[in-house]
Formats: sequence, C-alpha cells, structure tokens
Amino acid sequence: MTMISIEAVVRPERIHHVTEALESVGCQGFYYSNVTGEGRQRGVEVFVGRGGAMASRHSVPKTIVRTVVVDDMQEAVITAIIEAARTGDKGEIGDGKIFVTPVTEVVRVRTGERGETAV
Amino acid sequence: MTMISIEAVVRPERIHHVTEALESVGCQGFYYSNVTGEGRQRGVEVFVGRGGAMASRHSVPKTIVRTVVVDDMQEAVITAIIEAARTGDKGEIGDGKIFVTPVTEVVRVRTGERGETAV
Amino acid sequence: MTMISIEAVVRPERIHHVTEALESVGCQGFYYSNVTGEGRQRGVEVFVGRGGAMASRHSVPKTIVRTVVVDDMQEAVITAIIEAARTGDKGEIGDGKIFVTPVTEVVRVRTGERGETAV
Amino acid sequence: MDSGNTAWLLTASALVLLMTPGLAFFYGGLVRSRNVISTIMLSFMSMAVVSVVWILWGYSVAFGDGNAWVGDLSFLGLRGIEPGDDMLFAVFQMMFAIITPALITGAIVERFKFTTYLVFLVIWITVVYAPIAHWVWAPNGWLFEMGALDFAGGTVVHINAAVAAVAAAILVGKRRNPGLEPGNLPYVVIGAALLWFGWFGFNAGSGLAADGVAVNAFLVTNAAAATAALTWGVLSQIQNKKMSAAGVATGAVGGLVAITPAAGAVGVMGALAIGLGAGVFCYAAVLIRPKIAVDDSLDVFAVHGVGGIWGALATGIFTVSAFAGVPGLIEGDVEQLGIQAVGIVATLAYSFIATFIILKVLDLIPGLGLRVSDRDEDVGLDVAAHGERAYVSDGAD
Amino acid sequence: MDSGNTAWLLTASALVLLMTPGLAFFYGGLVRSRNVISTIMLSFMSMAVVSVVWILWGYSVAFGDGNAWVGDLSFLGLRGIEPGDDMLFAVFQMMFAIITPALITGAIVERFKFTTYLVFLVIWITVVYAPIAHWVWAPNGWLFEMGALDFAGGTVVHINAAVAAVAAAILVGKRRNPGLEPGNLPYVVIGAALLWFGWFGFNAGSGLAADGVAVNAFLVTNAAAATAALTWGVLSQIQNKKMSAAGVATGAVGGLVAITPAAGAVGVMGALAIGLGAGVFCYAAVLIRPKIAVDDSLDVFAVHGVGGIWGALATGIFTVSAFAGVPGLIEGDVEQLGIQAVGIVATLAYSFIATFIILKVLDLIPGLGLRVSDRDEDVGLDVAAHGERAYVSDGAD
Amino acid sequence: MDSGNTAWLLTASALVLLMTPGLAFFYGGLVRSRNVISTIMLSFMSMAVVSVVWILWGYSVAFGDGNAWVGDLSFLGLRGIEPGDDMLFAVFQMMFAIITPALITGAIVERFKFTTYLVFLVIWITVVYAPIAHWVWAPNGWLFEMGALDFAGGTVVHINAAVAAVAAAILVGKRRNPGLEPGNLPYVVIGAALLWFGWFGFNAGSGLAADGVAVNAFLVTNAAAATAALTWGVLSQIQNKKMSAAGVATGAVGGLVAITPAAGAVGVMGALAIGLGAGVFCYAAVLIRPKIAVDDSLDVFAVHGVGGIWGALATGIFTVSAFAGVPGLIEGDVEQLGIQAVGIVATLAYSFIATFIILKVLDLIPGLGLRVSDRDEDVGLDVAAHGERAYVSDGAD
Ligand SMILES: Nc1ncnc2c1ncn2[C@@H]1O[C@H](COP(=O)(O)OP(=O)(O)O)[C@@H](O)[C@H]1O
Ligand SMILES: Nc1ncnc2c1ncn2[C@@H]1O[C@H](COP(=O)(O)OP(=O)(O)O)[C@@H](O)[C@H]1O
Ligand SMILES: Nc1ncnc2c1ncn2[C@@H]1O[C@H](COP(=O)(O)OP(=O)(O)O)[C@@H](O)[C@H]1O
Repeated sequence: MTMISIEAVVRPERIHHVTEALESVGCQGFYYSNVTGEGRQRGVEVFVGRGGAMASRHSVPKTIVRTVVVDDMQEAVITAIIEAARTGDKGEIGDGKIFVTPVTEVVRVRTGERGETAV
Repeated sequence: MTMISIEAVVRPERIHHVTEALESVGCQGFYYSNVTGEGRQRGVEVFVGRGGAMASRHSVPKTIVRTVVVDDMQEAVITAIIEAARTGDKGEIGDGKIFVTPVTEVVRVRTGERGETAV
Repeated sequence: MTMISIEAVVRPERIHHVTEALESVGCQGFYYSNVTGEGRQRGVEVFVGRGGAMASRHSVPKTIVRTVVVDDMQEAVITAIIEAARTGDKGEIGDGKIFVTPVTEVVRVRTGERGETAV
Repeated sequence: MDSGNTAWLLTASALVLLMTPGLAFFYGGLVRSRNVISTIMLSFMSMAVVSVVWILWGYSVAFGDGNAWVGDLSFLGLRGIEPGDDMLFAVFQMMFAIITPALITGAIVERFKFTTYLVFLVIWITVVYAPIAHWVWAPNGWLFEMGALDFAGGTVVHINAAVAAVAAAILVGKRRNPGLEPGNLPYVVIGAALLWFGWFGFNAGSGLAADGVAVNAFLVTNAAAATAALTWGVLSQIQNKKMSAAGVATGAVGGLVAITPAAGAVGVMGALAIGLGAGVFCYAAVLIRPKIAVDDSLDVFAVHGVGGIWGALATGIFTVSAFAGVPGLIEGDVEQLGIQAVGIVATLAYSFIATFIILKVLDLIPGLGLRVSDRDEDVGLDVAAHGERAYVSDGAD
Repeated sequence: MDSGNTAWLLTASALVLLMTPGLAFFYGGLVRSRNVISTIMLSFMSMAVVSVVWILWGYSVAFGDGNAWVGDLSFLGLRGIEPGDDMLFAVFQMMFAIITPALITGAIVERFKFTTYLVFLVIWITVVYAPIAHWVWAPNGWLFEMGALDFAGGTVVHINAAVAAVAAAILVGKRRNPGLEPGNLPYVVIGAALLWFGWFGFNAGSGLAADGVAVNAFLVTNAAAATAALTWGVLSQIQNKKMSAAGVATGAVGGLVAITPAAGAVGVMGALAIGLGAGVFCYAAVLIRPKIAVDDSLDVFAVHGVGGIWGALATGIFTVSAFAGVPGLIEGDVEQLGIQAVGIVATLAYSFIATFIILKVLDLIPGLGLRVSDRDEDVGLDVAAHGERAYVSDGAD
Repeated sequence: MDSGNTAWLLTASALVLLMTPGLAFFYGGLVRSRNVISTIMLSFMSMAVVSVVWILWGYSVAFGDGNAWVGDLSFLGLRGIEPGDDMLFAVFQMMFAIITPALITGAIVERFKFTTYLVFLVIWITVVYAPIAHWVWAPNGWLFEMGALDFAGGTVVHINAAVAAVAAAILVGKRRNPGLEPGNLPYVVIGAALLWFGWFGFNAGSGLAADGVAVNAFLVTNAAAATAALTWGVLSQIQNKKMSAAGVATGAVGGLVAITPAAGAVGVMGALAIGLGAGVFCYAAVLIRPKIAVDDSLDVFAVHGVGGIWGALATGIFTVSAFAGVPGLIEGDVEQLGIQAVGIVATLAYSFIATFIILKVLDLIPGLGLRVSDRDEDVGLDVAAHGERAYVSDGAD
C-alpha cells in the first residue's frame, strides 16, 4: 500500500475544526502553519498607512495543514477536511483547496521504523 | 492531463514580483510563506548580542511560494518565476530554486470539484 | 537519476543539530520553518488565561526542514537526520518524522540550470 | 495653590492617564492575536470618549452640589471651574473616570460590538459612574456622610467596574472560540508595569497633596502590589511547579486594587496583609471562574471585584486612627467594617442593575446590539471591526 | 528656585524626553517590518545627537542674546548657565530640540541614508531649529516682539518639522515598494500613548511653573487630544464602517499638535473646538495626501503641518484675554489672527527653503547623498543600515 | 516636608521603579525568543521580592544605625519611620534595591534555575546589597566617612551588580546554545528608553530635593547618556559600516551608568567627557567579552562594571569643588581619585566573594541548585519554568 501526503489550504478560523476532523477520522499526525494566500477570493479591505483610507489587500491569511496517510484513507480525509473547512452549507469563495501528492517513504525518527507503520 | 506543484524558494524582497508574474501567466492560486534558508549564499553579516561585533549568519530569510497547476503550464510558470526572482540580468547567488513535484489529486473545498477544474 | 524531496518534522530545539548534520552529509541547500504539530506526543502543559490554572495543549511547536537531493543520497540524509533529531539514545515520543516525495524537476533561478546540477 | 502640591497632582494625573494604555496592553496581551487591536481600542477609546463626556457634563453629575445621590448640572462644560485647585481636581478625577469603564472591557473582549460600546461608554459614565463617585467622594454624598472610606476608588472604580463587567458578560454571552493561552505575554507584563507605575499617581495623588499621606500611600501601594505578586507566584509554583508570568502580573494588579481604598488609612504592615490577602483571594477566584457559566473573559470580577471587595473590607479592618482618623477592627472597632460593607453592597447592587438595564436597552435598539456576527467573531475583530491586522510581516509587509 | 516649580519642570523635561521614543514606536509601527529598527533609530539618534549639539552650541544659537533673528554664542557649552532656573530652562528646551527633527523623519523612512541623516541633524538644529526658536521664544525674537502666540511650539516644533519633512520627501524621492498596511499596530498605539502622556510635560510645562496656567494647559491638552481622536474615529467609522486604530491614534496626535500653540491661551471649550477641527482637517489631509506626488510617507505634513497651522490660527481665534492677555477672534479681535498668520508663513518659508538647501548640498557631497541603494531599500534598512533584524524567531533564534 | 521636594521625590521614586520593567524588556529583547518571558520575569520578580525584604528588614540592615560596616535591626518592618522625609527616603532607596539584583540577571539568563533565583534575591539583598549601601550612604558607613563620592549608586548599584554577575556567570556555567542575534530588538530599544527616562529619577532624585543640584544632575545625566550612545554608534559605524541599534542602546546605558556616581559632582563638560569615555570603554569591553571564558551573557560586567568603574574614577577626576565641595583631578587634586579607587576595590572584592559563597551554598542545597536541566534549557525557560510562550499566533491562538 502506498502513502500519500494530503495538504489543505484553509481559512485560519477553521483550522480547529479541521484538526478535530482529522483526529476523528483517525489521522496519526499532522502539522499546520500560517501562510499568505491568493486565489479567487479577491482579498480583504484593510486600512492603509495612518488609517485615512482603505485598500483591498489581494493576499489573505490562510493556514495550511498537512498530513501523511496511507493510500486508502484518501477519501475519508478529504471528506473530513471539506466538511470542517467549508463555510456554511454551500461554501464561499476562499474556502480553500486540497492537494494530494505521492509519498515514497516515511520514517519515524524515534524508532527508525519505515513505511506504513511509521505514518 | 496531470497536475503538478511548483514550489519556489525566492528572496523575500522579490515575492511581489513573483506573485505578479504568477498572476500574469494565469495561475489560479498560490500561497507563500517566510522560511529560513541555507544554500550557497553564505549568509549575511549581522550584529550579535549587544552590537559590539558582527558575525556571519549562515541562514538567511527566504520566502517560499507554491502553486499547483496543470502539467502544460510548467514551463510558463518556471520562466515567469525565474524572470521575476532573478537579481539583475545575471542573477546572484541566493536567488533561489524551483522544485516541481507531481500532484495526484486536487479538490476545491467549496464545491468538492476534483482534478483540473479545481486547480 | 531522479531527485527527491526529504522533509523532516523535528523538535525546534534540535534544528541546529539537524542542519549541521545535513551540511556534513553534503546537502547543497535546504530551508526550515516553524509549524505547529500534533502527533502521538499529547501536547505540553501551559498556563491558560491569567495564569490561574494549566491546561494541556495538544499542539506543540515543531520545525520542518526540507531538502531536495538526488535519489542516491536518500539513505545518507535520513540517517543523518535521525541521528541529529533523536532525543537521547532511544528517542522520545515527539521526535518527529521524515517524509520522502518524488521531485520531477529542479531549476536554479540564477542560472536556469535544470535537474541534478541545479540541486 | 501650593506649587509643590500642584506639581505632584499634575504628575499624578499624567500617571493615571497612562494607566489606560497600560490596561490596553495588559488586556490586549491576554486575548488571542486576532483580537489584540480591538481589545486595545476598547481601552484607548475610553480616553477619547470619557474625556469629552467628563468635561461636558460628567464632572458636574459627579461633583456638582446636587443631593446625596447625584450631582447637579452647575458645572456643565466645567463652567466656573477656575484654573486652580478645583480644575486640578477635575482633571485628576477625569483620569479615574477614563479607566473605570476600560476595566469593564476585559469581560467582553473578542465579541462585543464596538460601536455599541462607544454609546455604552457615554451612558455608563453618566448613569453609573458619576452617581457612585458622588455617593463616595462628594462632601454630601450619602456614603461619604456615612463615613465610608475609599481613599482612591476601591468601590467607585474597581467594585463598580467589576460588577458591571459581570452584567456585560452575562448579556453578551460566551465567546465562540476562546483561545487557550495569552497571545502576547510581554504585552501583559508591560501593561502590568505601566499600571503599577501609574498607580502611584492613582493612590498617592488621591490625598491631593505632596505630603506625608502621599508618601505613606506610595509606600503601601508598592508594598501591597509586591506582596500580592509574590503570593500569586508562590501559589502558582506550589500548585503547578511553574510560575506563570501572567499570574504574577495579575497578582500585582490584584494587590494594587486591594490597597486602593486603604492607601490613606493603613500602615505598611497592614499593606503587607492586604497584599497577601489579595494574592490568595484573587488567585482562588481566577481558579474558580472557568467553572462558572459567565464568560468574564479576562477575569475582571476575579481580580477587580474580589480584590476590590477584599480591599474595601480590609480598609475597615486595618485602618488606624493615626492615618484615617477612625479605628478599624485591629484597633478593636467593628463599626467601620460595617460601613465598608454597606458601601460594597450598594455599589454592587446599583452598578449591576443599572449596567444590566443599559445594556439590555442597547441590545434592543435597531442598529446597535451587543454582539458581533459569528463570522466577524471567527475572523477576529481586528479585521472585522477595525480593518487592521496587528502584525504584518509576510512577503507583502 | 521654587521647589514646586522645579519639581514640575524636572518631571516635564523627563516627560518630553520620553516623547521621542514614543515617536520612534509610533513611526516604527507604521512602516513595514523590515524597516522598523531603522525607523526607530531615526528618532532615537536624535536624542543622542541633538543633546550634544544643544549643549555645545544649540542652546546659545537659540537663546543667546544676539539679535531679532538669531542668538549669539555667549552660552557656548552652556557656559555661565548656573544650576538654577536658567539651566532648567535649557534642559526643558533641549527636549523640544530633540523631538523636532525626529518628527521630520516620518517623511523619509525606508529609504533615507542613515549616516547622512546624522549629519543633517547637526546642521538642521543649528541652521533651522535654533533660529526659529529664537524668533518665537527669545525675548528679542522678532515674532515674539510682534506678539505671536506659540505657547509650546506649534510653529517652532510642528509647522517647522512638517514643512522640512516635505522638503526632505521631495528630495529623497518616493519609496520603491511602500508597504500597504502598518507593520506593527500595537507599536503605533503605544507610541501614541507615550506621546499623549509626554505631551502633558510639553504643554503644561511650557508655562515654566506649577500653577494655574499649567493646570489649564494640562486640561486643554487632554481635551483636544481626546476630541480629535474621537472625531477621527467617528469619521473613519462613517466613511468605512470600520474604526481604524491607526487613525484614532493619529487623530490624538493631530489634536495634541493643534492645541500646542494654544495651550496657554484658550479655555476648555476652545480646546474642544480645536480638537474637533484637528480631527477633521488632519483626516482630510491624510485622505488627500496619497494623491500628491510627494511621498511624505507617514503623513508628517498632513498631521503636524495641517494640525500645526490649524492650531496656530485657532490660537488667534480662541485665545481669551483672561489667559493670554490678548483677545482672539471670538472676543472680536482679528489682529492676533493676523500675527499668527505671519508666524506661520515665516516658518513655512524659512524652514522649507533652508531645509531644501541643506539637503541639496548633502546630496552632492561625495560619500554622503540622501538615498540608499535600490538593493538596500529592497532588502530593508534594518539589515542594510543597521545589520539587525527586528524579530528573530526561526529555529536559529 | 517641603511639598516641592516631596513632589519630586515621589515622582523620582516612581521613575526608578519603572526602570526595572525597562530593564526587563532591555534584557528580554536581547535573549532568544524562547527565553524572553523568563528573562523578563527575572527582573520583574525583583520588584515583588525585594520590596517585601526591604520593608521587613532590608532598609534597616542598610540604614539602621549599626556600625561602620552594617546597619542594625532598629527599623525592622519600617518601625518608627514616620510618613515624612524618612519614609520618602526609605521608599526612594527601595527602588534602588529592587533594580540592583535585576541587573545581575543579565549574566545568568537562559539557564539559571528560577526558584533558586528567588531565594538568592532574599539573601543577596540582605548580605551584599544592604551592607554596601550602608558603607557608602549611611552617615557612619566607612566609605562615606572616608569621603567616597557616589551620588546615585555607581558602586552600590552598578559595580556591585556587575561583579556579582561575574560570580554568578562563573558558577552557573555557559549556555548550551546561545542565540546569535537579539530576539526582539524593539524591546531592547523601548527598554533602553524607559531606563533613560527612569534614570532622571535615579540621578536627579538622589539629591533628595528639587533644587539646583537636581537640575544639574538631570542635565549631566542626559548629556552623558547621549554622548555615550553617539560614541558607540560612531564606533560601530566606523568598524562595521553599520550602526547597531542594540549598540546605541547599550551605549546610552553605559553612559547612564558612568554618570551615576558623578551626577552631583560634575558639570556638563565633565559629563560629556564621562559619556565619551563610557562609550569607548564599554564598546571595547563588549568586543573583548566573547573571548573570555565566562558567559556573562548580556555583558553585565562590560557595561555596568566597566561603565561603573570608569564613572567612579571619573568622579574623582572631574568633580568640581563648586558642586561636590571637593576638588577632583582636573582641579589638581589626586586624593579624591584615590578614595574612589578604594570604594571600587572594596565593592568588587566584597561583592564577588560574598556572591560566590552564597551561590555555591545554594548550589549544594538539595532541591535548589543553580542550573536547569539540559532539556529545559534546550526547550527554553519560558515553557520549562513558566509554562508560557511569549507569542502565540498559530491557528490555535
Ligand atoms: N492552484 C493553487 N495552488 C496553490 N494554492 C492555491 C491554488 N488555488 C487556490 N489556492 C489557495 O487556496 C486559497 C483559496 O482559494 P480560492 O480560489 O480563494 O478559493 P475557492 O477555490 O473556494 O474559490 C487561496 O487563497 C490560495 O492560497
Ligand atoms: N537542494 C535544495 N533543497 C531545498 N532548498 C534549497 C536547495 N538548494 C537551495 N535551496 C534554497 O534556495 C536558497 C537559495 O539557494 P542558493 O544555493 O543560495 O542559491 P543559488 O542556487 O542561486 O546559488 C537557499 O537559501 C535554500 O533555502
Ligand atoms: N502522518 C503524519 N503526517 C504529518 N505529520 C506528522 C505525521 N505524524 C507525525 N507528524 C508530525 O510529527 C510530529 C511528531 O510526531 P509524534 O507522533 O509525536 O512522534 P513519534 O512518531 O516519535 O511518536 C508531530 O507533532 C507531527 O507534527
């Protein structure tokens, strides 16, 4: 069985929902980090300089979360992330994306275990 | 058609050029983040402690930017990044690197769309 | 010869050991960044609010480090990271993981070089 | 005007003014980082709004002759207040009026609607703060006449703000996603340090002169702050094997709160006792609070309420005739303790009820309302209400 | 020496000194994070450089007898200034000389060459600041003799710095990559708070005594700051449905600027009017500025120029005989307004031209020059000019 | 009590108190970010612990009659100190006792065991600080009687703390992983600014009156700070082509240290010379320090030791009869220089030996010990000793 990396770009305010969803679907581990993203969501209005006027900021704060899992968990994880990250029932622009990439090897630093058992 | 992830490590002061270049070449989305990098560039001189003396700091601030695109955009994106990230005409040590990796699936959180249309 | 990306999630306090190990094993470059991780290590005790009581924080600060190398360096790099990142002889929960993923192309921004020579 | 007294009162007024930004950072550091600006602004805007209200009518409502319950409008716009001791008193008192509602905001951070808060400030100063200040500090105020001791505002400022905070927290409801840890601990410490520094003006200025009373007030203020900070630190170390910086800072504030009503009435040994009590009681209250259904987010009642009540009672216990002219419990007289209790209960009752009614009404007015939308709360009020982010350091900085 | 006056002036001097680090953080928070240290240093170094210049010859050029235009060198090295009221005056004035050029730096952040700036400091204090101070505050200064009212430095400090800022911004040119948002908003607020706090020394110290004038100056200072902050906040809320913290902080500074020349001459109602005007005018100016070709990056002219001019004129409008001994427009006399206008125009003209020439010359001197290299500007001046990064928290911290 | 003097001394006491949080941020900004809270707490807890010790017995040990070497216990618990000039003196002196051990902590950051430090504070104040204060400042202290000049604590505070820092650094050993750069440079600058601001109280308060001596002390304090900051900046620019903000801030502190003993004894020209010397000597010392085996992490000795010794000697050089009543070297008299040297040597010797013994004993007591575990040091003391992180801004904030 092969392993894959599932990375999701989500709204920062949803990250807790997402990590809970990952836990509940049986993810062994993951990590997340704040990034700045640009997509279809055309930014937020922010004050510039001394606060006289506002401007639209193209880039918006996003959070990425990444988990490496075995192949057959792909759909479960994707479904879990979508449910946790989506705004309302229909979703809104800016809700994010999920990217799946192949992983050829996983190693647990503590034990040196390899592959699936290390995930 | 397959999808790929293009990740570039660039100088922080060039990130705006790079994101503009990505937009102009038709990237649907991307994200970026500050990291600390080490490469051939042997660091910068910084003051240590109370500012009596300087030392060379091996690691330097870099920014990574990542975009997932369909396969056939690879060359366009790479060319765009190189042009935007390179210092001067000849480039300088520390201008960065670009890494291309395969992506097996992309999902749009909002709609649940998959694959190319989700990119 | 193909190229791979080796990414390790390690304890922040070990990052220097890891980067030194990478250098000594001949890595041309790498970058690292602080993230927040969750795994088997069930968090740290921290004070909440005004410091009346402590709570366990699931997520813990971790550092990820990533290096792209040619295929045949995989084992050397993994061994180097394990040695540098492991706590004590036996390791402890939370010491981290290493993920290997395929890389299809590498470009040096400065020169436009491709593939192995660009790594 | 004595130039020395004037010099000290000018300084003390500036010091008390600085307490409000101090509080802004103290509170701002305790919230999660997406709300730090909005939390700071809750305090900062009190400087803007209350100064104006105080000048226009607030001072008059508080210190106009009036009756036992409330001042009159004789000093509207500070009319008739000549640039002398009277004006100096009005200025000094203005700074107290500024910080009191700012204290309340600790209970409503991360979800209260900002524009409504500004309206609330105007009404609350007029309807709650000014009358209570009149009761306690105006020569014809009923608590003043009864002999209640409140040197620098234990009831008027702290108990008052604390119980109003509870009313506000009840009405605005709990936060959806309270953060676990303070977002910026150095801000908490610098905030506490500025509060400690400014509190010398608060307490040692309240005698309105640069004399022995001021010197004693200064000493006991420092003594109580230090003792309470130390007490909290030790309790924290014993219970958790770690010493929380937020806790030590909170302990210091608790000690400062508790010594406030007593600063003109007790000696240094009394101050150590008051500080010790403040450390213990506030620590216990902060431990208990999460078990209560009310989301008094930054523990306003646990610190300013509990510390303030303890201080007001302790004033009745430790006051010595040599200072305040009346004997306390340690000198064998229980009467002052009773008077102090009346002041506490009256303040608790009036402030709670009046604040509750004000906010209830504001909640019902179309266009106002107490609470931001869920979406704004999730995104954080810095962006949602102020269009700003505290720290910008991505590539786009 | 009266001990009370001395106590207040010592305090006031310390307060004014603190304004410069306050300004450093105010400005430092407004730039992008790769330039925060360099921006802070522009202000901080003024404390180092101007103190020395002031002692060696600056004070003498400003307050030596001389003629109507400039002082003489009789007090070189503070020779003959005994440790008494004269020395206290020299110290108090030193703090004003320190902050004035620091104000200019808001226009040149993120691209001005640091070493050239240090040279500029020395020359500018000597050639621009000291003479203008002489005109306005020396008993034989021509504006003083004409009866221009500038209690605490509206022209000498604010208009002067603001127009010099414009000259500097023109000459150094625009930034290549201005950031969109302030890099650290809490710094902006703590900076504004320290400015507000220190301004009590600035204004209430300028009567050189702890008396009724000082008390009134203290009150009107706070009133104008609060009103202007509130005005800005309300305008910002109306226009954008959000209340900018940077805006409110800027409003407060605008109000403080505007009340500066008037602090000894107007009553509290005048102060509210001045604050209101400052809020409106500075807000409008900050809105308009981006449309102008000059990159006065942190709006020095929009705040200190517009606020300073408004304040200087408002002094002519709202001054009351009871305070300043001369009637203003509201008492039906237009003359003072005219005198104020002369002071404004003279300061604008002299400071602009002199500053322009100084910088032009510095630009031509080999090894100096006004502007950093493009590369340094892109990388950020913290690393390029100071070899430092503001925050280090990667694994290598 | 003169109200003016009282006003100034109250203000000065508040200013000196503020120096300790200032120092907390100065030091806190210099360490790596995982230790900023623990570093801040080392200073902050001195406010809590030393205040209590000072009230209970510290003041008595320092200023009780006693003999030439140490006070007695006549003022235990400040017994018999009436709320007047005596109490004001006790308060003012308390603030000096608070900051002195906080200065030491710069040498032991990032690895010293926090609970042991608290015990150390109690003992060190009693056994080292109070006696040396008695020697120098009590009317029957042996150095006082010998005529040693130490206006505001160059030996008592700075040399004393600096040499104790060396003893502590030797015993606790080197850091495992010292960071390369300061973790938060703006904190270093705001810390230095608060120190500079507070130092006006430190020095200009030490004459215990608002008079000409205070004015002169204020002036020379500012002059020396500015000169030393400028000197450091220039040296840094020459040597490295960049001007370190941390360096300029350190230069200012070095200048303030050096002028401390001299503030009541020298004129402004002497102050410029002292500042210049401080800049040069401290700069050189900071350059040399890394080559020494002792990990005095934040250069306490290089700044407070070297600066303090230079200042104490410079007092003997530049003192003028007109101020201090005794002639210095520049007036042709070498005797005072000799007396100053005796004070320096005695302080160096006693403080080093006593501190060394105290720490050695604490190291041996089970449950105490000087050093945290390697693991705690690697993780950082903020989490390890305080259960806190300075900044929390991940998704879980
Ligand atoms: N092709 C992509 N590659 C990398 N990141 C992307 C890509 N598309 C979107 N993103 C990230 O996802 C975030 C949300 O995308 P956006 O287009 O706004 O949402 P939606 O797909 O719901 O319209 C963006 O801010 C960006 O950071
Ligand atoms: N093999 C690699 N894997 C990961 N990151 C790399 C690698 N090589 C370089 N980098 C990143 O790219 C940055 C620039 O690389 P550097 O070697 O300095 O530039 P150049 O290729 O122009 O000489 C480095 O700081 C590092 O962060
Ligand atoms: N499957 C995974 N995918 C992504 N990150 C992981 C995964 N498993 C662990 N991690 C990261 O590695 C860190 C250490 O993992 P943990 O399970 O605590 O260690 P150990 O494997 O030694 O028990 C976690 O905090 C998490 O950030």
